[in-house]
Amino acid sequence: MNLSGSKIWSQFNRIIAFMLIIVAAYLLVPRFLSYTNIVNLVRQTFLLTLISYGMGLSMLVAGLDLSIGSVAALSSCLAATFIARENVLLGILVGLGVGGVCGLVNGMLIAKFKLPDFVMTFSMMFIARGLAMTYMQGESIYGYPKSFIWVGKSFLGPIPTPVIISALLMAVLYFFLNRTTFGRALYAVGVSKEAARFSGLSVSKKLIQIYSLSGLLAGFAGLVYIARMNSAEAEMGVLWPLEAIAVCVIGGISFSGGEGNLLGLFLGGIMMAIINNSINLLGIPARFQDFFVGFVIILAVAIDHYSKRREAGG
Amino acid sequence: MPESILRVEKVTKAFPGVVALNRVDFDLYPGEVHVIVGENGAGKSTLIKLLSGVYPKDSGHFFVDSEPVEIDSVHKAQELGISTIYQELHLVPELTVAQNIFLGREPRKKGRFGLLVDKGAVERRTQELLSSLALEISPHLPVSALSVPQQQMVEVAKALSMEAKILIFDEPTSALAEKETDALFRIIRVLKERGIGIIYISHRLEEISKIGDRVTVLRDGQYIGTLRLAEASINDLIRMMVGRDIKDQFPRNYREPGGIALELRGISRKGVLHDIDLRIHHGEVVGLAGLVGSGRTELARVIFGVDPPDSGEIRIFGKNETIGSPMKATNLGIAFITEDRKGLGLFQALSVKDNITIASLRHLFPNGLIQPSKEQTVAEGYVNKLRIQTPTLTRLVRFLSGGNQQKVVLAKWLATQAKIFILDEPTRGIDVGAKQEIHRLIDELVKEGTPVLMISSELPEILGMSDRIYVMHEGRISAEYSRMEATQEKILQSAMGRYLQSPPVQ
Amino acid sequence: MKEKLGLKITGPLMICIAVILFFSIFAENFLSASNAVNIIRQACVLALVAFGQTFVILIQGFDLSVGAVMGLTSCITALLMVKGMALPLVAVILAVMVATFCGFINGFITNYMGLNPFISTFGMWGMALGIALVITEERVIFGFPDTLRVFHDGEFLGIPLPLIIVIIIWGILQFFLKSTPYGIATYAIGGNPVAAELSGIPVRFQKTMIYTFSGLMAGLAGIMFLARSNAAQAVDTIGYEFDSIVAVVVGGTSLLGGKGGVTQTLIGVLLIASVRNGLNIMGVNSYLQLVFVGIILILAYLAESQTSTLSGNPIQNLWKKLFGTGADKG
Amino acid sequence: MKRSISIICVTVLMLLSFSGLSFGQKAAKDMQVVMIVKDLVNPAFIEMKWGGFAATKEHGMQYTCLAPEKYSVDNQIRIMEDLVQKKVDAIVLIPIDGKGIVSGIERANKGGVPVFICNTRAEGGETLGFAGIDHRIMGKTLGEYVGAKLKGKGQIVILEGTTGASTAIERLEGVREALKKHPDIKILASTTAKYNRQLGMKVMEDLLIRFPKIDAVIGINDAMGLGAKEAVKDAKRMQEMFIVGMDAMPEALDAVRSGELMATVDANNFWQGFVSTDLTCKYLLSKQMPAKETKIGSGIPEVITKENLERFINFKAERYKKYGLKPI
Repeated sequence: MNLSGSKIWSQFNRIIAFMLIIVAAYLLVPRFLSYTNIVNLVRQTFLLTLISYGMGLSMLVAGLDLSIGSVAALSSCLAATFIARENVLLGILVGLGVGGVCGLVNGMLIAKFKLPDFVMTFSMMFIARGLAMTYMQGESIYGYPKSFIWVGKSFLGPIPTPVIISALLMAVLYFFLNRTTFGRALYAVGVSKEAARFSGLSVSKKLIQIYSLSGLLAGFAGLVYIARMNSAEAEMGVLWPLEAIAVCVIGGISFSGGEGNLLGLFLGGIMMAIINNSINLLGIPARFQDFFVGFVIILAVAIDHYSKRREAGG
Repeated sequence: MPESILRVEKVTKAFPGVVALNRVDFDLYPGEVHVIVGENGAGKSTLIKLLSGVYPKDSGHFFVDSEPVEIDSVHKAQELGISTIYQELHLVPELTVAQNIFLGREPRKKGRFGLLVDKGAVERRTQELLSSLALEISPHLPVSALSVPQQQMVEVAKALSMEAKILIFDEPTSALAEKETDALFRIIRVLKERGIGIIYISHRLEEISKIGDRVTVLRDGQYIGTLRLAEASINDLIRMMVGRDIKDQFPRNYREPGGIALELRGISRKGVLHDIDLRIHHGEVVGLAGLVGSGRTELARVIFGVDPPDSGEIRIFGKNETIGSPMKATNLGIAFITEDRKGLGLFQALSVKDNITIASLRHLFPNGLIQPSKEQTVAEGYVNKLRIQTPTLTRLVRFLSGGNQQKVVLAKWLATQAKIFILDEPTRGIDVGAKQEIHRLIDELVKEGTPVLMISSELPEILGMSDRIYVMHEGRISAEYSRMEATQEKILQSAMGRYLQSPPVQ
Repeated sequence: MKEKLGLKITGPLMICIAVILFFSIFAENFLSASNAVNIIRQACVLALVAFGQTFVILIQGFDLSVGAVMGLTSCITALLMVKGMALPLVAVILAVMVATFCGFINGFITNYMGLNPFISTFGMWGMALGIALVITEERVIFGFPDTLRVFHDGEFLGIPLPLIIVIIIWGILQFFLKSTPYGIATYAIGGNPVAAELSGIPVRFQKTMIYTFSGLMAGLAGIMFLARSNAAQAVDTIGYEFDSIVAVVVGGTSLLGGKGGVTQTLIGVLLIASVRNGLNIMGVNSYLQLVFVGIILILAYLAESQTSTLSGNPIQNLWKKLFGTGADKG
Repeated sequence: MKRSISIICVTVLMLLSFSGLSFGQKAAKDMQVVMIVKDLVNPAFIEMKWGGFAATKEHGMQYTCLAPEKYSVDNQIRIMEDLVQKKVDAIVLIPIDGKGIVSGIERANKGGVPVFICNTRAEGGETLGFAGIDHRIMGKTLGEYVGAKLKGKGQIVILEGTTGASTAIERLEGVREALKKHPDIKILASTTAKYNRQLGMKVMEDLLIRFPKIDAVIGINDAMGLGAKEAVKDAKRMQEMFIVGMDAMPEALDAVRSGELMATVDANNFWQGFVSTDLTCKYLLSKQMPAKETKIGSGIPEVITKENLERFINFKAERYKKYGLKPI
């Protein structure tokens, strides 16, 4: 990552803010730093980042993918039918495939027909959810073979598998963003689609690839989640888009594209996890939660915004 | 002689890396057209921006009606009766002509707390304005439905509606055809009769003698002098404009050019290009002169695959190619340094390193994996080679000076090992020192046998750098000169459409 | 006159007509006066909130908070009335003032602190919802004099009152957009901010006012919602933020700003309401309904963009299509 | 003489009345009964849907089941309005919220469409009647079971339903009411997981950290119970506590069999749907108002544990077979 200028600054602020939050949580929240809770925090953090990768990528190209939750639901429900029949591999393939296809449709219409990403992914959100619910008819598909459950539930040493999976994915994406020509082109497209075009890059191809990838990741996240729940249902991931946007935004991935990185996204994930975790540990009634989260998001973004402004000024 | 409505005394304005205006004087009388000429970067547009309140001046004084004034904002300028008609028009496409003209200053209905637009009045006054300018434009039409010259007229009408006493035209005819230009001049005369003072910026030396009363020449931000156009000849002006010793500014060592690298045959594109034939040999710089809007940039875009040609063929290294996209062009080894450096040339929010390598990553790392060390060395190599002044490779490119930014763009294309270079206004708006270095780079390019097509509005640059020169006029090649026979006069005349047929050099 | 009402044969209008034809044939009793009234009654809430959203989108903005703000408004009103506020009108006014204030905060944060509207209004969404949940203790507020219901169920000369209200407000807004400097400025800000600035329009202030107005409309919608269900619940209006954006976009107001208007929105609202109503009458599984809505949204947008690229300045459109979406308005 | 006249009059009257009846009578097969459920995601309502289906099948009437695509009273009201337009013969309604729905019922009344309320009481409007096991009783039953199981002593946590939804409130009130009888049972925490499985798991994970010692977890629906179960399993604390849920959804039954769930409560959902619809159909055929309130089975929900599990499942399977439905 080219940690240059504003990036260093914003990360700096984010890390400081993050320290402050931890200290506050440590002082206020009982057993916050107990071993079990740390494991728990780590797990929840990585599960949050897991659902945010796709959103983050689409935001890097100045886009948005509101359909991740619904796509995850659709793909994992279809996948579950096979997995429950002991057909794990096929199931996983189906899950990823469906996710990828939904993403591909998003990308095609956005890149070729110039639909605003908001309109397209928002419609896809409806469509995928509707299909999932019609397919499931309220049933839930459960009882998977051990081999699959392992993905979501077991531990490697002290570390839960989903954490490892998400961490590996993050590593892969990090490599992909910073060490591959594709990742670099991604940032370029995000900064300026026209300049990218005039540098001989194929913008529409990049967009299609990104949205497909986002769909694929949604499908993947869906699989991990059903493995964790040991059950698939059509209602899954209703809140994902908003959670993901929150994580990305707190993580300093800007809507204008081309700015932000996985480190930020990770920090954003940690912060969201801590907030939710603290709310439950403190026993704050859930009715305060929405208020709290909304407030924190605005705060985080405002800080970030001003740090950037100052950096630009100085 | 009446007293001046506008006087500028010893005004100075500096930008990082370049002094745009240095103690410049200027004055304007009611009912006169005062032309300002000068090469790009001479400081014309800076002066305008100071007068219209876009930039604050560093030092010096402005007097309106011999009252000292500070022009610190666009609104202040408008209050003082100064309005500007920029090259890029500031109209709202979705609104109607009338709405645009009175935008923000709509006459209100009496009573009803003056809350409502008096549509009747708007329409009536718009109609009056338009007919006073003898324009047949319906006030109800949305601006998006108008042609560019019509939109310009709407801007003029808008300025008049603001009771402007001083009207500034910035390259108004750059986008206009011959007839439209006449229409504009007719209107300018109408304005003169009303005693409005007009500041008129133009490259088109010929047309200014048609319309102007006096002319002031700027060069490199210096005030050179003011003449009455009645007494001045085009050649005087050119001498004053160019006036510097060209040799050391343009370090070129000429060699015998090689075989044909790029050849265009009968390239046409509806409305902009007509039947263009053009050849570039290995190891030669081909200058492409012509007025703004004569189709030079359009031609470059066609070669780079941005806009496809309607007819004609492009031959590269003897092979017939159809270039559908910039991507294809880059793969063929064509490099295009655009005139719009900020918008199209650079990724403002990316670092110097990333900007340098972005176009060549595919060649540097065919397997798609970036080796940071290698990338680093490549970027460093070009930073040193081109003497790009930047604290670090990770500095955001937007913080660099114009000259260094342009060098970054060059580096980007050098890194792609491009085999053909198209440079569109390569030295626009950068200071003299940097200009020279870029010229040296161009020379080194051709030394290695790379063919270069250089578009420029600066005649000295064209003359100083090119082996051969094509001149364009209204989408056609109007003349071709060898280095020997080319002179500023000849080029200007062909650029203005006086076809001087000369035998193409072999 | 045509131009005055902003009535043009747009893509959405065609699709709307097509949909109505379709249901008239395949859904029994769809085409009946009483069902028309029914659809109107159902659409009125959405219409009101979508009007506000239209203005925000016209200036290249977003207001995700309206759903929560509606809930907050209806809850406050209901609570005040349950607590025996003598005049329901007072309760209504107070609540709407709160909503307007929320809108103002949105506008302030977005335009003076320069945050992306997506963030600022989403934050407001969370806060408004939170407050509503807290003051209602998560319960349904119920059992107050149903004086308000007249707004929804009432009739005047046989015309349903909500329709009259919506039409009046639509008339005012249409007039405002086309005939007042502020309306024209709204289009200017959306269409070419630089030109607006150069023409001496106080862009920031006007933008802030428009967000405030969106809050106001959300408030009125909240009241209408209360009049409709006669019971208030914090979470019941959640979802209107997206429904309203959909209605606006489907109607053909461009997400890139400067193009469209309340008339288009009215069409969008009508389209969505008819689709829902028709599918219910046909007894279509409500989850397939989601799919239909999604597809119709895409179609309507495509139809709009096709018709709009024919008229207007294609370069402009292209430019906007390339750069407009997802651009940071902060 | 007099008598014969009177006889004639009577016969004529009778004939008239009969003919009158037969004229006004619409054939059963043309009658449309529509059930509106809260959603078609929760199996409880799907069972009710099938119950309604079975009942209408017996009377040979047309049957549709609709659900709002969004869990909101207003969408239910909207559907009712549309059905009034469609002029259906009767609506069997399962209100998302007993208070919020009232205006919807009143609209149906105005439109002359009879409404029968199932499962969740409505607090206003004119209805044919109510059949169903109300959620307060379900909660109460579960609470009592837990109380007995803990022998009146222990620490528990409660996972509440969607904030503000009337079922959530009533079930919770039922549970708390029952637990009042056991002063030694301490409610450590009572927080919402929005009837949602994922949240159930997430919230439970945090609660497990907050409380070192928990004896029982009450999820006021199975989804949350199952979610919580996953969390407890991951924390390896299954021995320490037992978990109960509500609604007897198939997955929960399997969990009961495997002992991961201690118990779930069956509200006889299929039967609720069946009875309500059946009464509605009967009303349509013979315009006699059903009782204001009808008991479902014993009127008391059944707590399903390992002991009665198989019996319950078989009973359910037979019932489904009887009406030619695929057993869920």
